Amino acid sequence: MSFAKRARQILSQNAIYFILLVLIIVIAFISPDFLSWRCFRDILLQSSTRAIIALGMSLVLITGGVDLSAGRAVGLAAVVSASMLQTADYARRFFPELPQLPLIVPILIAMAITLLFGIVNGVAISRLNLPPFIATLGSMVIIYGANSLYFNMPPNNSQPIGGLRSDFTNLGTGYIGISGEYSIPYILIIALIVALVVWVLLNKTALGKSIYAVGGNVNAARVSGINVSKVLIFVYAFAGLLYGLAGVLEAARTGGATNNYGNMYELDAIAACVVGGVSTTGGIGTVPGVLAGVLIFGVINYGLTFIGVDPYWQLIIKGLIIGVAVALDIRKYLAKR
Amino acid sequence: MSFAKRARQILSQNAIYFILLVLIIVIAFISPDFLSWRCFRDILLQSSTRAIIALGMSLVLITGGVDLSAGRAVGLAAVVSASMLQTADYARRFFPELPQLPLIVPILIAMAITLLFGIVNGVAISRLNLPPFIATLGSMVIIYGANSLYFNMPPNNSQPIGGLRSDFTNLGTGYIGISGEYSIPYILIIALIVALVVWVLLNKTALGKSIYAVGGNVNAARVSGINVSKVLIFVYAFAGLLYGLAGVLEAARTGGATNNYGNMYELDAIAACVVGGVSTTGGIGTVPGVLAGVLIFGVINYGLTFIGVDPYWQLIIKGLIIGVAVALDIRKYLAKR
Amino acid sequence: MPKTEYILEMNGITKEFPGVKALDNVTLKIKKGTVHALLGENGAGKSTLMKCLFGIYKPDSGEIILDGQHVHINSPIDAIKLGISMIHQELQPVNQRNVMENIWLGRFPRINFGPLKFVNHKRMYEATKELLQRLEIDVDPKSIVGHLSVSKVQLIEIAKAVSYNSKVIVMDEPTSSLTENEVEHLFRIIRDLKAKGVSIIYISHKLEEIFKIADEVTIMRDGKVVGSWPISELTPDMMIANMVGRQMSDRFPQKTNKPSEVILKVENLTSVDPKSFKNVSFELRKGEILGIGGLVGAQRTELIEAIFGLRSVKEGKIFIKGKEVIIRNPQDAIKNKIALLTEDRKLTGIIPELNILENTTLASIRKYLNGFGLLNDKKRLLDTQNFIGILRIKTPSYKAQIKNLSGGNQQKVLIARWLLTEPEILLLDEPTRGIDVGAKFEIYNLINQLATEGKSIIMISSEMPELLGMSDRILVMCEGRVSGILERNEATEEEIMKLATRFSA
Amino acid sequence: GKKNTNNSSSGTSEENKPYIGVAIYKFDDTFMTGVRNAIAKEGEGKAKLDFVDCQNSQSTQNDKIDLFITKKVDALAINPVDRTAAGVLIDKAKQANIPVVFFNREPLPEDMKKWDKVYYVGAKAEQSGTLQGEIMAEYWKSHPEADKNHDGIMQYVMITGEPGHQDAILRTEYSIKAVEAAGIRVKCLAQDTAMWDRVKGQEKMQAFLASFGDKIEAVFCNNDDMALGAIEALKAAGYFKDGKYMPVVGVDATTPGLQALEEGTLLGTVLNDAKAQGKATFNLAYVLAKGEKPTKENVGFEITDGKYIWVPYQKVTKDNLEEMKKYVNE
Ligand SMILES: Nc1ncnc2c1ncn2[C@@H]1O[C@H](COP(=O)(O)OP(=O)(O)OP(=O)(O)O)[C@@H](O)[C@H]1O
Ligand SMILES: Nc1ncnc2c1ncn2[C@@H]1O[C@H](COP(=O)(O)OP(=O)(O)OP(=O)(O)O)[C@@H](O)[C@H]1O
Ligand SMILES: OC[C@H]1O[C@@H](O)[C@H](O)[C@@H](O)[C@H]1O
Ligand SMILES: [Mg+2]
Ligand SMILES: [Mg+2]
Repeated sequence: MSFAKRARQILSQNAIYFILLVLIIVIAFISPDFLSWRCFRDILLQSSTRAIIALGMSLVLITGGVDLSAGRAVGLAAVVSASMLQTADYARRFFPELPQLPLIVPILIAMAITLLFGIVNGVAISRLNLPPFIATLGSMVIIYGANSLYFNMPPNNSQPIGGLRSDFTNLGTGYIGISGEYSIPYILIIALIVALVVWVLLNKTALGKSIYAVGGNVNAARVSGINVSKVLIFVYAFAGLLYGLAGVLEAARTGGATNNYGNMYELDAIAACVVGGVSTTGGIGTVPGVLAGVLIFGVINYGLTFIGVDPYWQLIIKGLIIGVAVALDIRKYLAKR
Repeated sequence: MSFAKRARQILSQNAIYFILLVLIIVIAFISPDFLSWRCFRDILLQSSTRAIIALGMSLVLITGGVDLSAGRAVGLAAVVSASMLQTADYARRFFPELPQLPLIVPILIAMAITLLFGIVNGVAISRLNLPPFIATLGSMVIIYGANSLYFNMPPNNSQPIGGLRSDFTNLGTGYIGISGEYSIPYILIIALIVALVVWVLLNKTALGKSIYAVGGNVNAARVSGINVSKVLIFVYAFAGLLYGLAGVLEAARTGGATNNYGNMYELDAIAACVVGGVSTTGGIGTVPGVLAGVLIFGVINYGLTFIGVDPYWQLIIKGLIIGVAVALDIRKYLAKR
Repeated sequence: MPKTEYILEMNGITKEFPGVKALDNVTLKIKKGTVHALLGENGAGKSTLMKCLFGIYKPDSGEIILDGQHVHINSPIDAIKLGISMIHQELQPVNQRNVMENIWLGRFPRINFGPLKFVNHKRMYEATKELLQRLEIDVDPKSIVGHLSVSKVQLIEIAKAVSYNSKVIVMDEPTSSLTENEVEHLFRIIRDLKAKGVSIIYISHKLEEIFKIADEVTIMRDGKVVGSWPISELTPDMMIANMVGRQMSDRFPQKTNKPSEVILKVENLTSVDPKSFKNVSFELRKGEILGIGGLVGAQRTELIEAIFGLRSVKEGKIFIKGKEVIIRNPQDAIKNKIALLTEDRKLTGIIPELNILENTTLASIRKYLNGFGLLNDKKRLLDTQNFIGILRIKTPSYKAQIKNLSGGNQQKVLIARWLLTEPEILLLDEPTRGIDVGAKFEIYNLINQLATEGKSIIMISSEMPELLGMSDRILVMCEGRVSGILERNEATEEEIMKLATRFSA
Repeated sequence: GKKNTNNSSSGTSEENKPYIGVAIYKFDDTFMTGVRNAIAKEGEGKAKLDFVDCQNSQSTQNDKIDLFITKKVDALAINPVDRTAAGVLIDKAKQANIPVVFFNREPLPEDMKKWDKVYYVGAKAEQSGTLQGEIMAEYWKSHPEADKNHDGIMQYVMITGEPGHQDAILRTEYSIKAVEAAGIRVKCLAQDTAMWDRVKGQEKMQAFLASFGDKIEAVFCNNDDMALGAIEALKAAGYFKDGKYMPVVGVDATTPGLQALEEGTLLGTVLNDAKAQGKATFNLAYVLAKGEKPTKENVGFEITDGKYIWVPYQKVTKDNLEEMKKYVNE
């Protein structure tokens, strides 16, 4: 193959990464200050919880499903964890009498709850044969309702939950390593670990391959002896767990929580996945692609504000970039005819 | 076939209509006042614009696509039409110098604009091969941005548009026929006409059959001589037109408009369609089903408030009803093993 | 329990679908180490019976005895565990994934770290390589299945079924996408398996194959078993008579068509894809049946899809009735009264969720529009019913979703679809794939009759007898080029094979 | 950081102007749009202002604040999404030594105490509830026919804003308290949220009307948008003509709200003074950005406890309508 041809092929196979690069270059061209570790760290930090959610969503999408309950699950985990991690002297505690719990306990409780909702999604889809759209639409509404009821319990009565313990908020805002500019946020490290785990799952384990197979051709998976229900339940449950983790980190990062947390995150997550090359019809998707998708949104959101674009024009530019990025990326799938 | 068997079959083939009936009966049982023309008219009225949007969405879903821009298109049409239909003496007119236009002109302008965006969606999907999710996500964001820029133009500066002409608001709130209780809202009549048009389109025209074919198996449709691009562009454009109509009616009905109108309506519309038996993977869906889906949501939303259920519990009950309704309905498609 | 001579017994299996009794008290007994052919018309219930065996369907009643033991098979997992594997009539690949993942799906070689089960990629690759080598299948274990040709996919399904080391292998029309060479190849594999004591249930509509490979035969009709025989006791005519329930003297109808003037002329047609067809020229006469032979990969499909406007050409001209025509898409083709029955009915043929009426009238929908641009459903229904009758499509009603028909009957619906467009030139790509002998004869009759009426037909076929029995001339392709055109009287199997490999290394 | 080094694209005169980052909880909120416009107007020519839309998400707001800090703004003006989350924002600002003015949603007192360069501009939500209640109570007393069933009890329905929103909770509570304080007995027939939204307000009111009909004697709404929705529903049910009337009160005094008041459909509303809030917010941030100490003189508003600027609510009824219209629409 000639060099030019090879270069073109590499370019088209990796369009999404080049788009990311081009975006960064364009923004840096307009505002050179953009090229600083500081800015990149901001973007990575902002993309961390989103990446965790998107990774969960990507598993669901690869099975050919969709999970509309993601955002509300994030909100539930944020409220539940925050409600049990307030300082002892805070004036309006959610549980006035609650003793100081080890940090991990409320976090695990929050994640266990979203895991449970994930299992319910998986069972509804695999056993009751509900379309994923409907099953998760139902649970989206139910989770929000449940979260609101919890949030509305006296004495809290729907007050935003504040006064979070510093060991908790530190998880969301703390850094590791060299102090000052050149430090790495914990939350970024957590996101990277999650990405690694999902990557190993998808590429190195039997379960991961089954996930692709279920999404690629469910009948093939079934007649090959794969327990499709088990795979689906696992995926929705695992995704639920990740949403829970993301919710906990959102509360820690912002130092508060309300029942409105996580609203619409599912749409962002799906969009990041699809931009990152995950197919909504199942069977296709990679972890690096998802991360690139998340980062593209991160760079757009941050970069456009950074160079001072009017928020409404930001929307229009963002819409166009999404379209163009995917139009370029999609070309690798178009069969030559 | 035995009578019992036949009855069971009819029941399972028409589950969604029975669910609607059961819902009404349950609510009426709790609160007998519910069984009045008054209440039904309210529900029909509230469901009218939603039905128009859902009908547009159903066409898109039948082709195997999805249209996330629906809600924002509704908002755009509401703002555009309202901005040109204020009374001459209103203190803060959007266009202070605008002469009194014939009612139909601004309405057509608003619908033409959403039609145009629909065409853009269709072209992006059929010619640039963008996945519908991405193409319409992009246009959703762009439409909202454009609407906000318009809405923010001086002298309006993002103030809600009020002071609408009474001939316009009358379109949204007026009634036909016997005055008082036993009258039929215009808006309901418009929705019924739209339903009829869509029904004829889907069942009695070659284009309608092509829409099902494209959604059912796009390759087979292409080989059978169907111009797939043309069909897709038509569908997204027609859907855009319907969103525009719905937006105009929303403004007329509520007597005002802001750029936030229509927010998230796409989700409601998709949900109503899917509950009404439209498949998100394409090729399946009927007009009566869509109307039943819209009405189920209408009855839930209205009925639960009517009998005074706590708003948060409303959410939980709504989620459960969606799940149960579809779980029952879906059984007709389940291949017997 | 005493061991019997049968490895597998299915007794009194009954299975009903809404409106159809697909299996009615069916009994099937398979001996160890034999090839047992299961024959019957389209819709006779063969696949359904096998799906009951494999746990895909749950029979309404009946019992299964495997190796002398009563077994309950509730899912494919159970079947696989019990030592049954199956090549499905509808191919079941995961197109997005590679060959080795497809083969070892559900039982990947693994390395376990406690509860963590990692896939052993190296072992999987080697095992695949070894398997494919042993079966002499030339495919890279790492190639993506969706990029392979139908026949390669078919071979991989065969390899997969073999790799389970099962006691019983069900093969539901394994050769429907294979050429003669590959069929021979499959038979070598089957003989090998037999020698190892494996039993094979073999379903096919190609009777030649049955006589070559089967030891015993069970024939089904309308969901019931007609009988079982050792192959030695059967003649082709008996077989056919038992399948279709009436006597059939000939396999091919008497030719009655008279080719006349040239209607289609293809000149120097070359694909944009350098690997595809090039410099193809030929003529087709009015009332002629032109067969196209060649090996899989000879680009026959690409060629006729290009004529139909589905693929782009770099150069070349197409003339119809002496006038040059430009065909950019199927609409243009249909306007020029060309019809194309595609090779892959699932991918490019049926609209699975739609009913027979809609599927039948899809390509000709415009002719049912009345003065208001609305559809005349009465006329549509009439035409559809008419074809259900003519082609003997087995269905409870025109309202049945096409996906619930047996494969052969789906094919008939697609033929009806194209006949309703009233074409002058019919391009038929493997038109009798998966069609039973009775129906085949009907389709041959139909093709013959159409040609007699003055329609012109191009028929791609990988079945030699069909090419020889039906064609007026046979065009043979090799590696994208025309390697020769044979007149009916000079055509033989040997001659065709020679041309089909003419440019091969 | 006094000098803004980031704004390389703009002219030299811009460069010396203080740079203020303004984060709004959500752009498409009617009332906050008024505040935003007022800030922009006030700041014109004086400072470089960057507005960001936090889309009703606290985490987006945190992201935007990080960005502002990276861009080294001279002062932050923040309309928090979640008021309890102000603590983390204050920590961030303190670390970067950038003064902060919060507005419209009040951070918790303990968070306000974290640093001396933290300020708040806002109104006391209780007050808006109280004023709303007083308008209703006055009407009730001067119109005996308002007690439709003559039982001496005000049967009312309440349409609330977003659950958990401070304004929603306090308005709901204090409006009724004010009615009771006027010696009127009340009975709540129904209460439901319409999320500050006009369309939802209309639909909730429709359902209330269907289930209670003429039993309803008064309608309280947490803001004008919802009140306007409720009025549309009432109109459709035959109110506001042929002598059929229903007292409806709202909060905000938006332009369409005042229009309704003029038409006689809205009984009264409470001016939530977007202009003054915007002006105070900008002035405070501007003074802080220049590194000066805010005083009543250089800000133009009374500063309470060294940290708070309270912008009062005002009753709006037919009596002062003209005056208010001029103020709001100028
Ligand atoms: N899932 C189903 N739902 C309804 N009817 C079905 C279903 N599957 C099969 N049938 C019907 O059962 C009958 C037997 O079908 P089957 O597929 O077993 O035939 P076959 O003998 O394999 O035919 P072919 O040779 O065409 O493959 C047919 O009439 C078919 O329409
Ligand atoms: N590189 C490829 N990628 C995807 N599909 C391919 C490729 N090459 C061939 N195919 C498909 O495989 C099928 C058979 O290939 P081809 O056209 O080369 O053989 P053929 O001689 O037409 O075979 P047949 O006798 O089965 O019609 C065709 O449907 C073709 O579209
Ligand atoms: O936070 C948003 C809300 O703020 C209130 O002060 C206002 O009255 C409401 O209309 C709404 O804008
Ligand atoms: Mg079969
Ligand atoms: Mg009273």
